[in-house]
Amino acid sequence: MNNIFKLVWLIPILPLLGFLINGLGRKTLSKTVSGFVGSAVVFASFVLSVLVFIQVKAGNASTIHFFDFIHLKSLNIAFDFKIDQLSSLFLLIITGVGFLIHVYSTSYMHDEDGKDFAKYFAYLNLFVFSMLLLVMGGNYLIMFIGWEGVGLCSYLLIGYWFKNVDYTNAAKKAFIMNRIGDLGFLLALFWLISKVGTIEYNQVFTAASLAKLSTFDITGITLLMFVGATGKSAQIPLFTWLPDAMAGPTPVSALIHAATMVTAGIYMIARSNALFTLAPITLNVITIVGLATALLAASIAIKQNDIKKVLAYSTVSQLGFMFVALGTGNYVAAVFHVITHAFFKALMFLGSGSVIHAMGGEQDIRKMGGLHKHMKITSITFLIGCLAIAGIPGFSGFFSKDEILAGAFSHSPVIFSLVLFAALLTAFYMFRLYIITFTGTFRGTHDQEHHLHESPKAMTLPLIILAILSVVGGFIGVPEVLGGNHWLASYLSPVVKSASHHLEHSTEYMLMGITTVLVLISITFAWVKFKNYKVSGESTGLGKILENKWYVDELYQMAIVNPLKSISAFFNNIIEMKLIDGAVNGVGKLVTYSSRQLRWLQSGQVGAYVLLMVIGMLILFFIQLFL
Amino acid sequence: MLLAIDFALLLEKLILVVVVVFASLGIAMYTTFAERKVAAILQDRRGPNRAGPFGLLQPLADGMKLFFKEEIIPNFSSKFLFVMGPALAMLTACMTSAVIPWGDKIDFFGRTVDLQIADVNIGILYVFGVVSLGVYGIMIGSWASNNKFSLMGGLRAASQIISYELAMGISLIALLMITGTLSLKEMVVQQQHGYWNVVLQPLGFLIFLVCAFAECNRTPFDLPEAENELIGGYHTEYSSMKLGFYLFSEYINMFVSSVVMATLFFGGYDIPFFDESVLSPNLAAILGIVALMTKVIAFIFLFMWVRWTIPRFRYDQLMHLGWRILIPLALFNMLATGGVILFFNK
Amino acid sequence: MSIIQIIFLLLSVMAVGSALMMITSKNPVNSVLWLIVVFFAISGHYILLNAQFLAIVNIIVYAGAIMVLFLFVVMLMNLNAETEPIKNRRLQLIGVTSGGALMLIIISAVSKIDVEQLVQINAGDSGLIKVLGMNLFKNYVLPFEISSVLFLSAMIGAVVIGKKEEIDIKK
Amino acid sequence: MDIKAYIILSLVLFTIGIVGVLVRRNAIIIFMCVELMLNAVNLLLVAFSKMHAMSTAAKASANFASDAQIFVFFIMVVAAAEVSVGLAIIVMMYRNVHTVDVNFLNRLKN
Repeated sequence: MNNIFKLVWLIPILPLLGFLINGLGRKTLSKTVSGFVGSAVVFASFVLSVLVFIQVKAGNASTIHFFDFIHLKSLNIAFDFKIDQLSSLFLLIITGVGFLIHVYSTSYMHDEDGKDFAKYFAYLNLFVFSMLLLVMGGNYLIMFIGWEGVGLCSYLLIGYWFKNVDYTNAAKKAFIMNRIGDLGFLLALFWLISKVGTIEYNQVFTAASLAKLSTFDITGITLLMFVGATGKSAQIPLFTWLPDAMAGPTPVSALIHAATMVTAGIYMIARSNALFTLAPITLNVITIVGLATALLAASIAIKQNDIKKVLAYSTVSQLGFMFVALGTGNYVAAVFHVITHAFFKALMFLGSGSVIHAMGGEQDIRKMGGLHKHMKITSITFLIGCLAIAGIPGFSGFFSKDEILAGAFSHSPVIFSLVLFAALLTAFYMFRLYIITFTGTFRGTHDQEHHLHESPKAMTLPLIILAILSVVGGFIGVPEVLGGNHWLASYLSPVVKSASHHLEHSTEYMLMGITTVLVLISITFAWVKFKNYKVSGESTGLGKILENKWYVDELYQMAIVNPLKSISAFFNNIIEMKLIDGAVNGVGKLVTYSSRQLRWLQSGQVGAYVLLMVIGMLILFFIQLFL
Repeated sequence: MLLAIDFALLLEKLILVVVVVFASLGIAMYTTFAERKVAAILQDRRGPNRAGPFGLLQPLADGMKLFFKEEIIPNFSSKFLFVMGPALAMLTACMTSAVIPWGDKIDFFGRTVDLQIADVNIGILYVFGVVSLGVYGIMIGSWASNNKFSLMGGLRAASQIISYELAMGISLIALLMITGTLSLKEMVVQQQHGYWNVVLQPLGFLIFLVCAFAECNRTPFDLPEAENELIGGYHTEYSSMKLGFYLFSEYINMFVSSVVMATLFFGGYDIPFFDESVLSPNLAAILGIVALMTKVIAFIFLFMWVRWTIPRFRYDQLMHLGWRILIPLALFNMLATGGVILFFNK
Repeated sequence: MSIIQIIFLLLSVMAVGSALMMITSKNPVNSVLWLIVVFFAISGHYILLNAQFLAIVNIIVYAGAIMVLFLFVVMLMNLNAETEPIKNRRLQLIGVTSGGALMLIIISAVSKIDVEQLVQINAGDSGLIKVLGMNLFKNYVLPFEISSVLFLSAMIGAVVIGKKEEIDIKK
Repeated sequence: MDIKAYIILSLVLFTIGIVGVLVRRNAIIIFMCVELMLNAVNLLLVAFSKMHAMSTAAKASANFASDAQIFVFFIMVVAAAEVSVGLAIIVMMYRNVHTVDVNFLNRLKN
């Protein structure tokens, strides 16, 4: 056992400490102090995570036991941390990207009140704590605690500006949708406990306990788990909260709704790959859902004008890619994409934050344009992000996406072509976004133009770091065909089974070539189309449907919310008002009435009381003696 | 079974009762005379001297006068209670003497006769009980008179008697702690063979004496009948022999309390500095009676002496004396006595 | 009939009769006086039961102190038959009926007791002050002390309640 | 005397007390009825002190008989305390409302 594992508990505890310091001292701490504390604890965790990672890389995975959490006769759930290849990787992403975003936030949120500022960092630290708990947990219960914790923090941070009703509604929406997913996850856990009697990863994934599960059980459990994943990772049908979640501060969107929390579903399925591999039906469902989500979100993203909304739908779409990867059994590719996506999507969100910062809160890209002149660093880093997500060779997105596409192709050409189409859409809308925002002429007000400026160091530095990562991040998984040895796959191999697709090298070359060419065409098309962008009027036909996001929200409103509302109204008006209130008030009235009737007994006259007492004694004696 | 009663004993006791009652009455009668004489002497007058030699028949004349006065019963009063009042006063006054040992045994034609009506083992308590009942006569009479002044007098009497009974009782407890018995007879016997209790309990005796004055409604505590304030006190409405009963009962009370004080503190029928056992029992008994009477007369003289010497208290002073001086004193006396007894018993 | 029985009967008739007179007489003073008679009768019973000390204490405490207080209060308030509040007939009838029924039912309950086991064990010495004192100060010292505290607090309470309120001069 | 005679006598006295409480409205009379009831109990206690079952406990204890009389003392103490406070209350009541009718005091205020 290595010494660093003895300090593993510090990794989640430090952010918790930061949360406590900032949360309790929010009225007294200055902005500098709370920002420093918030960032420092995450940085410390990051350092520890790096040390842990080094140990794990050397092959020292382990499970650290702290105490018995729930101890029942037949069920023993320990409070364990499982430090292995998968979780250590996620630790790095969470603390690393988290630290960068903390640093970014100290500058981005600088206009807030000291109290709110500290509150923000407290929430952010709590989120990091929960997320760490989620990935480090040695069993599903600890994961679930973190799972719930990140949901809560997401709710708190989306509703950070809670004085705006729309924002709080968005927060509630996110929370409720997450709850629906959580319920599925929870049911899956109960099912697992009732069948296997344990939810420790180490015990569940053994052949012996897997043998206890019938096919039906496995399918059911994995499907329920997938329901949980759709909630957290914004897949059809529970994806609508994520675009709305953009109500929160932009760094929050970058951290929670791009880099970390939304990948919890991926992590969970990757962690449970042993189960999912045994459930082909579920895998098919995942593939279909992921594909549908990728296409739907990408199509919506094409017509969005809010810079953050585009990124949000892009995120949903990219998560769809990951689920396709999972569904095709290509778990490593999914994790790979999680990592690269964390880099470039965080980069782009932070870049959009920088833009919004410069524009004084404006988010509509129709009012931007030509920002490259004013914000060179932001523009260049954003471009790098776009190239990465589009999958231009050499950038990180190319490698991960290519692996997903290769996996899809080996599964079925139809899936491949659909995924490819989604990837083309991705390239198109990302460059649409970039071109409209950063090139051309400025379309905003003169006042805004006057104030355009590059963001401060604390914001650009994370952008630069993330840009570098977005470029080089892909080289951890260079496939064999390109002369690499796919370091990531071999690193994860003890935990996650590699995809067993063995395509011909020539086929792979061909796929890469086709993809790259098509992507370049797509980008060119976007350049031509939006080079001289003018704000146009109402779009029609398909454009209008896309602008209105396929009317999904309206559909939900009609199919679910309205019936629920009428049922609630029925319960409120009929059951609650008439039945329950009637019963409650009736009891009250009965008591009042009977008390009034009984009041004559309480005449206040001593004689009456004594008389009653005597009669009572009489009755008692009578009963005792003669009955 | 009725026949099982010792008739001789009954007869003997009956005779004793009659003798004691009539002796009490007679003594009371002549106490009135003595009072006037003493008053006269103290005020440098002659006093009554017309009826008989030295005016010795004066009490008889007074009695005749009271008998022949008209009986007045006021309207709106309860006739029965109006009559009951003086009767009760008289009754309670006479009842006390039942437990008093008048003398030692007398050999009477071969029969040993106790010169005590009843030697009950709770003798002193009996005295107390009867004394505490004495207040009823006054209260009933005063209330039945249907007269505000009478009622005031009666209430004053009642509260005065109740208040001073307390101090009296506590001072007696100290005495009882020494004697260890409640029987008056035994107390006398103890004093015959030891010291008089007044030597052992001087403070107790003083308190008892003051209380006895108050209990008998004697000056300086004669508030109930304060003539100048309440006309005649509780017996304002009374006339004739009923008035006579009240007056008589007062003198009987005086006599009885003198006897009790003599018995409790001054050895009863004990002749001081003299061993009675050398004499024949009969002679010793008769001498004992004489000794007791001498002490009683001395006490009665003291009563009168005080009456014509000390002025009357105000009512609040009376209460103050009773509750704030005598009771704490008596309590102190009791505690001190207890402490001393404990000390010597060790 | 033994002499004891005759005395018992006499005292009982006296007690019950006086008690009845007490609750029936219109004049409160008469009630007080009748109650005194009841206490005398009860004291007589005590003597009959060889509890001489209790008998005399009963006289001193009840007849000599408590009833004097009652009489005192009645006289102070100048209560008489005219000021006496009268209960209505119906309530009186109900009271008498229920009270009588209670008595009958308890007596019928008591009559089931097997009295053969009851033996007269008291030869007369248990009522002596010496025995009582020993028992009181040996076995019942704590209750004795507590009751003295109770008595003291009652005394203070009575004084406090009965105190005349300070009259406000402005009124 | 037969113990039953004493039981019945005390019961009769006790019942008279109860009936007195029930039929009278004068607070003082009611008070006296309570005293009567206490005395009825005292009488019964004294009667029992003289006669009771010869249990082994009774034989073992030397002062078994006087226990009952001790209780009578305590009852008297309580009665005296009760009277002192109770009469003070009645006097105050009379001073305030000029009546001793208990039915007059059927409310807490006024």
